[in-house]
Amino acid sequence: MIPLWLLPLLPFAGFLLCGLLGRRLGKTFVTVCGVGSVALTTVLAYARLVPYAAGVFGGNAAPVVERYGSWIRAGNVAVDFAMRLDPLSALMLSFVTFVGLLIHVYSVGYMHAEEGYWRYFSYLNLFMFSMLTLVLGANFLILFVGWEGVGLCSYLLIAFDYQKESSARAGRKAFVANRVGDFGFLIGLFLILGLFGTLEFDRIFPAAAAAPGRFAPAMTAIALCLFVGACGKSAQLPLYVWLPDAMAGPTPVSALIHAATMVTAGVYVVARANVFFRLSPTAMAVVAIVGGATALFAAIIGTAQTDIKKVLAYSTISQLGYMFLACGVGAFVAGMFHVLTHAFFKALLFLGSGSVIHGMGGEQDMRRMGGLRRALPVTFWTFLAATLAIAGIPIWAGFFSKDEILGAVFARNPILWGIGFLAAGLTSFYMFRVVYLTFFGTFRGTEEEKRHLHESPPSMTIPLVILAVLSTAGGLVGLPALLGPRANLFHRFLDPIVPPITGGAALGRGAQVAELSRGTEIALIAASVGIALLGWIVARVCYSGDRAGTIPERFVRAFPGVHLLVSNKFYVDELYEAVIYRPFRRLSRMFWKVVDTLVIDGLINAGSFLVELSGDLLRFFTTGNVRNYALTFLLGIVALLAYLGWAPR
Amino acid sequence: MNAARLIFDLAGAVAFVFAAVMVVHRNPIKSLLAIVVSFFALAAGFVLLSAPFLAAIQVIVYAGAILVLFLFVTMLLNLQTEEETADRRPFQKLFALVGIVALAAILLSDVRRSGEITGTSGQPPATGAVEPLARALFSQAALPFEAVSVLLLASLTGAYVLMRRERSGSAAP
Amino acid sequence: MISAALALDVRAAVPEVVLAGAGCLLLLMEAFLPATRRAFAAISILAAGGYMVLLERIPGGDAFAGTFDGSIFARTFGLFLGLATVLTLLVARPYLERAVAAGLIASDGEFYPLLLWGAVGLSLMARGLDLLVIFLGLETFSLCFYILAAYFKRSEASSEAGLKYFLTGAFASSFTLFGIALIFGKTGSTTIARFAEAHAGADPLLLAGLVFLLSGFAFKIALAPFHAWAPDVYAGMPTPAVAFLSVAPKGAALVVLFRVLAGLFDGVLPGRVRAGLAAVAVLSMVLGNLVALAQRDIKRLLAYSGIAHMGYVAIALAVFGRDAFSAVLVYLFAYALTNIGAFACVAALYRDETQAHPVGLLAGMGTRAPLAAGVLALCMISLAGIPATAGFIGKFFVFKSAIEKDLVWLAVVGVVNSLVSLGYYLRVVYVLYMREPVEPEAPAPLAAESRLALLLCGLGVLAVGVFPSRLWQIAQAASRAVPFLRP
Amino acid sequence: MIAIPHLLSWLIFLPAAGAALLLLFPARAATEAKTAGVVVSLAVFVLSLGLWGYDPAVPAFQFGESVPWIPPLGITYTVGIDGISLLLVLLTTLLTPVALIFSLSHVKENVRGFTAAFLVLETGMLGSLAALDLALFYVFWEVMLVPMYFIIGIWGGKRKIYAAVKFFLFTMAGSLLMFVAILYMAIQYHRVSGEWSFSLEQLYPMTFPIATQTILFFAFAAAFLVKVPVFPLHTWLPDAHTEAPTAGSIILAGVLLKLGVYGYLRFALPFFPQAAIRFAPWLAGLALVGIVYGSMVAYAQKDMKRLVAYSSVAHLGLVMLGIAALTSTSTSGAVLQSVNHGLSTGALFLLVGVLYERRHTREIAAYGGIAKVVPVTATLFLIATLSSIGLPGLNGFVGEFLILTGTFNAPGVPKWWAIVATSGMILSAVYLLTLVQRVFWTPLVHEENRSLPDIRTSEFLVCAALVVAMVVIGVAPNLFLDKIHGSVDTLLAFVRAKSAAPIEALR
Amino acid sequence: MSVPLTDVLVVSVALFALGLAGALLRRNAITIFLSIELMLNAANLAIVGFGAKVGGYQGQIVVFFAIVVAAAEAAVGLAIFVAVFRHHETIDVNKINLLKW
Repeated sequence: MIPLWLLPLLPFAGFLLCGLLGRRLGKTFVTVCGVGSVALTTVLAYARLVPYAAGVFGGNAAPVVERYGSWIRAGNVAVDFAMRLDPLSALMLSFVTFVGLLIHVYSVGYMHAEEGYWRYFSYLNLFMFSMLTLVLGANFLILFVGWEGVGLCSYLLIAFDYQKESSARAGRKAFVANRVGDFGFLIGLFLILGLFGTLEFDRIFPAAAAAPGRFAPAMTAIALCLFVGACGKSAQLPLYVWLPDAMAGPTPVSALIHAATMVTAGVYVVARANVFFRLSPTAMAVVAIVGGATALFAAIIGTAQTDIKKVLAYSTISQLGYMFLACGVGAFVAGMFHVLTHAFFKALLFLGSGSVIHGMGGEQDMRRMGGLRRALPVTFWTFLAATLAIAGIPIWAGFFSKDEILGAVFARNPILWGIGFLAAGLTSFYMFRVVYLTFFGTFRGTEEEKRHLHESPPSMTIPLVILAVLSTAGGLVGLPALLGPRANLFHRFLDPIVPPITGGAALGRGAQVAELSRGTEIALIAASVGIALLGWIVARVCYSGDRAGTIPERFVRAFPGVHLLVSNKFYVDELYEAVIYRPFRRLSRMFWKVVDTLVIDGLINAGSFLVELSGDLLRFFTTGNVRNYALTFLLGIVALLAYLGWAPR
Repeated sequence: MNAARLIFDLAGAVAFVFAAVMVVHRNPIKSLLAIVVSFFALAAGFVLLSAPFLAAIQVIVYAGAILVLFLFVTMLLNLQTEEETADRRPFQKLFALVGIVALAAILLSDVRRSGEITGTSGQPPATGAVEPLARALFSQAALPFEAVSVLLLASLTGAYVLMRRERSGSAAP
Repeated sequence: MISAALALDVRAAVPEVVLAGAGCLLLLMEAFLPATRRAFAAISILAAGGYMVLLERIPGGDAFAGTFDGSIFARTFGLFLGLATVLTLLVARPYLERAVAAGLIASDGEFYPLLLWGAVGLSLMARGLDLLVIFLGLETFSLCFYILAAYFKRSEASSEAGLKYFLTGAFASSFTLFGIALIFGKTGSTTIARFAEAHAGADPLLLAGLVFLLSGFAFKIALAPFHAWAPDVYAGMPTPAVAFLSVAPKGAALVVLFRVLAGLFDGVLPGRVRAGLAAVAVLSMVLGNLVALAQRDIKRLLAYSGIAHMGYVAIALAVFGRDAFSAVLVYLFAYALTNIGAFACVAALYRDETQAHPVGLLAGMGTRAPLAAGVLALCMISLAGIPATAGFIGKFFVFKSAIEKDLVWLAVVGVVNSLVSLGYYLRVVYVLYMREPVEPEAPAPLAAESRLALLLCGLGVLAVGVFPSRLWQIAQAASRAVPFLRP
Repeated sequence: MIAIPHLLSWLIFLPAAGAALLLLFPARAATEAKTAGVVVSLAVFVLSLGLWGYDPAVPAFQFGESVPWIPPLGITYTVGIDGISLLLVLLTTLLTPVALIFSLSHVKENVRGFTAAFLVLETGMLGSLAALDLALFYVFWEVMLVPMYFIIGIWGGKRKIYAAVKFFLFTMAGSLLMFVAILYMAIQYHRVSGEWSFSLEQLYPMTFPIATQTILFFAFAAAFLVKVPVFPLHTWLPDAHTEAPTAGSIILAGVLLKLGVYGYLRFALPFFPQAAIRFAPWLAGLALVGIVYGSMVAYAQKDMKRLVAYSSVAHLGLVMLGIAALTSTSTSGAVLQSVNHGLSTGALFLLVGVLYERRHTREIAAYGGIAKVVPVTATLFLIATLSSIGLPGLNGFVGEFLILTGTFNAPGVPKWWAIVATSGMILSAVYLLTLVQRVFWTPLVHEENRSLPDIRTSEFLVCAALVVAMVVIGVAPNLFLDKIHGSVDTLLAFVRAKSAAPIEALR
Repeated sequence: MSVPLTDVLVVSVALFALGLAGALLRRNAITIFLSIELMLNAANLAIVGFGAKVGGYQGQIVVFFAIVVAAAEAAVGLAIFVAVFRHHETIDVNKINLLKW
């Protein structure tokens, strides 16, 4: 039996080796340590997972908690080093390790020219360590260690090219935005600690579940605090602003951290704490609304981006919105299912775009691409698969997860369903837009770029293929319910830990859950497939064939304002700059110059000045003339005499 | 109203008047002569207060030795009358007068308010006789005598040190 | 019978006789064997030592019909006086040698006798139990120091100092004498022990006399508003003489004040008197510290700092009682070590005596004259009352006595003032160590005596600062021997 | 571990002895003086490890010694340590050699004096941490000022004299009132018991009427809060830190500030519980202002050292908040956090010093993009920063978490205290990461920076020592917390008992 | 037949006040010193007066020594004046203020 602590520690060892020795011992060493450690982890992880999963399907889903002694012990706080394996963490573990491994391999090819190679892999390993800690932690504080750790790594990796002003800024922006989330997260932890006296999952959740009446009142606060944290990490409104900038980092990083794994940590936490969320309809409502809003909002922005990675970034935000929407309506499992499929196809999309950028020699602007499908066949086909998946075309993975979510949402609230439905259409539109702009039509780049065009090395293409397979077939683990109750392996796996909602808490609406009739389900499926196809067609019309681009231009000429607004991302960054950053800078400066220097020091210096001054004036009583001295003497005596003579006895 | 008091008051008046002359007169020599007179008058007062020995000392030492010394130095430095450039020190003058008047007033009022002397050391009232004074002087005042010897020696040395012209390494006067 | 009593009395006065005699001897040697001048300092130190030793041998109890103190207190004060004298002499020898070389004086021969006689005067003041003796002691000391003030005849400043000191001094002593007159008149005696019998405590004339007497001694202590002479005189007077003047007479005068007040009021101060003294204390502290901040000449600075310090001591005077007096004694010892040490450094660090002593000239001395600068810094820290130095111990006991008598506010005023005083003490320190030198060349190497004096002061300051118990016990024993003082 | 007799006295007086010894060296013998200083301080550090034998199971002062010092006033030389002082003592003995070793290559003129001053300073610090007699404590407390005054004033920067005097006057202003208060208490004790004593064990049980207590409390608080420093008494700190030589800043930030915290815990709190509790909200208020205000002002700075200095204001605000909350958790956290701050800020000052010694400017604008040139320095700086902004796994997080959660869940304490304080976590990230970005990242514009030499071995070693300490505390905080919280609980229990009411009731 | 104490004291106070006036208002050092001598005499007079009331000779003894002191002071004082005069060619105290502030 492999101990759980080994899984994070292997990458950590890799981190230390690469970080301390990598610079001297060279690339091969780094590759071996960096990729090797993760590979080993993956193997060990699956060696541990497979039997456990078998157990779960065999009906024994009891979580395994391993304790390695106390970490913090003071006053009424006691936290253990402890790791936990249960279906939820098992699920995360499975794809984090696997996708992580693929991306490590991919990076070997992608980063081969980078002189910071060693630094890159040490950071990447550190990230694996943090992510695994996050996933496996058996209490909120260990989870928080990983939580902050992944934040740190994304900070370091976004700013990997720290000599670029933009990268450095983006890194800081990411960290601070995450800190804002963590602020809420920590408050949540304090509340939990105050309420339950512990942070151990296997103590607090059963307690809460056992006595809902007792704990429900406090739950809204706790759940919302945790959700603030989730918003920061998973780039939801209003804290999403860091994710687009995060694209400054190397593309594999975007794939791993900002698409597949880290950003889904928020969803993971919500699912992990589903017990709490169930107890607070308000919180659920907030989650659902924020999720839905983000999904639509980001999708709209995505339609107008020209930087291929930016499009993917906003699509990520939008997909994450989907996941929260699912959680918000109580369909935690559906949310996690989307996490899984999204991990595959979004990673694939990013890696594909990476391959494209690699081929283009660093160019990211789609307006300078086109017709690449001949030059980069593998990339093209895999990218297409991913696109079909995210667009929700049947059989491909995305279809199943997205469809399940929309179904659940419709069951709760048609309005939210409408939002999700619209977003789905937009998604397929902007994704196919990318496909057409990039791979079809004629090449719009420079000549020498054209000459430079080439398919990526196998170390990069193999991961693409693997992921393509997964994004195509991966959905099969969660066949819709209408194919029979036991068809959905995913539910059978997760339900023990995330039981389906009984008694409609979500959106506080009707006590009973509206079970969808077969008819409605089929209708919904048809609808979502339809909107996806519609999006595809619109994209085809606009961006392919001989009249490519004319319709969009006409649209822009028709509604210049709208286009300006959308292509500038609704000016949110500018808004923050005006409302938060600038006032903050001004105020800080004011505090320093006015309060500190002027007021406080001013008062003190004024005081000392007065003392000095009085001394300077008093000294002139010593005139140097003896007669004055004699006079003061006399007056002194007179004063004393007068006082003694007339003072009360 | 006895004769002694009358004479004493007269003497006091004389002393006061001539002292006043000393204070106001610009010519130092004349001031000196004025104060000599006023000291003589005080000597008379001493006699009436049954201290004839002190009266003698007052005349011989004070009016005699000390003031002559003053006269001597004044001549030596041939100080003329204070130059007419009257010193512009209104505040000094003002506060001085105020202070002096206040002091005098307070003292006089104290004199009035003060009670009779108590606890006299049951000694016999002093007569004019010098002999018991001498005895007292040499018995009770042995220590003051020792002290005064040092005092005089010091003043002697001091006068010599300060007055001698430099470049005369040693040699007593 | 008389002669027998007299013989006994004379034995009580032997220490002073020795000092005075040594003075005369030196005077004669100066006159007839000028070649022996180099030995004068040594002889004087011997005399001072003899004075201290012989004090241990005097018959206990009063002498001269209760007008002369022979108690343990006399011995304690003798220690203080002897210490001050010896330190001064150590500083004086090389200093005067330089002065002679610089042609400021023809000979330093008379300096030593005058200093010794001055010490005799102070000894009489402190030991005297009769106003007449005290007055004569006071005058003896004053005369000697009028002369020493003007000692550098070639220096305009010095003779001006002499003039000012003399005129103000004579002025003050006429008040003293008038005060004696009134007290004598109201109590029928000049002997302190007999004051109580008169029960004239609240008589206006008596209080007036007390004020006159007090002003006379406050003048010697340089308490505001009777302080005005001090800065000028300190500035013009030869530094070693200042060192002595800034310490010894203040001690003697304080002793007299305690004795007289205790005798007049039988150990319990009337509220008004206490208030008056407190007022004087506060005035001295505030004025001294504020004006010291504005001083640029270190001798004047030390003069004002002295005024402020006597303000702290005056707190104890206002508090009154045995503990207060013990506190004063401790303070005096500490102050003697510190202040004489400071002036010793001044004497060692400044070259030209005819000029002023601006603090600025000390710049860079920290590296050029490490010992002198170090001791000066230490003395400043001690004057500022930082712990582990003598100065702190003095303040400690004074403030303690104040708080014990529920005069917390006086203690608070005291500490606030010592905060202000930090301003100028620290300035001296940083000029010493943190400024680039301005003087072209380093000061002359220290003579052995100066070095010894500096070490004595420095180590003394630290020793008292770290182990004050013995001193405190001595002070307590001494204060128990002072009649009419209440616990 | 073998027990060394009189261990504490050895620790306290060994440095002083070393300093005295140094003065016998010829003034020119610079290297000898340096080595001697380093050797002595290291010896002290090694000795101090003997204190690790402190047994938390016994909630009392240990390694105690007591001999009469000034018998007529019952003043004794009484020393001893408990969980609260233990770590601070170790911190002191660790940071002094760190500072001295760093200075090895950087202090040029009058090395002898410099080293001596540092050793005397160490004696002062250890003495005040170990003293269990008010008079003794006060003596050590003031003795610390003098060497620090010289260190800033002689070896400092451009405005050194202003800074030195400001430092001295500020701290003195505080402690003089405490001096009067100490006297008053001893005299009260004398009145009631008829005997003199300044020792804590005698004076602790004394209770004063609330009016008196308030005044005395303020007198003590003045001394300690200036030292901490709490807003608005903090303005001496930036000047002192900025002008002081690097080593001085390390000690100043690392230890001296903590003495304020320590003094508050050891004296102000147990002597005057009611007053302390009554004014706890005010203290907390000032602490919160300190956190937010300090962070913002830090963000506005253009001078690296000033920035770090203001960050100290913010961090110690958090510590004081933990104390004001008066819960076992938060107070233990506060004690641990003051050690953490000593390590992280010490390291930050050290590294700023490394840059300063090479470039001779503290202007942030003069750097930029030098991570390429000095990668090791950059890495160490980043680690120190992360520790300072409380990244889990490093020391800062443990302290902050305990303080915050302790405060948040303290009975009778408004929740918003902790909430506002937690925002400091965001702010610290803002200004410190901005510093990292502006100094080490972004394009390298200044030519003169291209040739900056990287950190020296000696510098690297001492800095690495600090980093190791950070990691150890971050990963295994219990090693230290177990020593701390016993004493903290005893203290709080005493406070509760003496104030004769549950703390929350008095709020 | 004797002199009432009050008269003595009044005269003495009057003389003392006059002396003060001289000391404070005149500039010539010698005159100032003379005024101070006058103050001393006033004190002497008071003592003698009191002595006559108290009885015994203590008063006269004090005055005796006071006169001696006055003589000594005169010697020293005048010597100092001469020394000062050698520097300043005057003993006008208004003109002698090199040391001040």
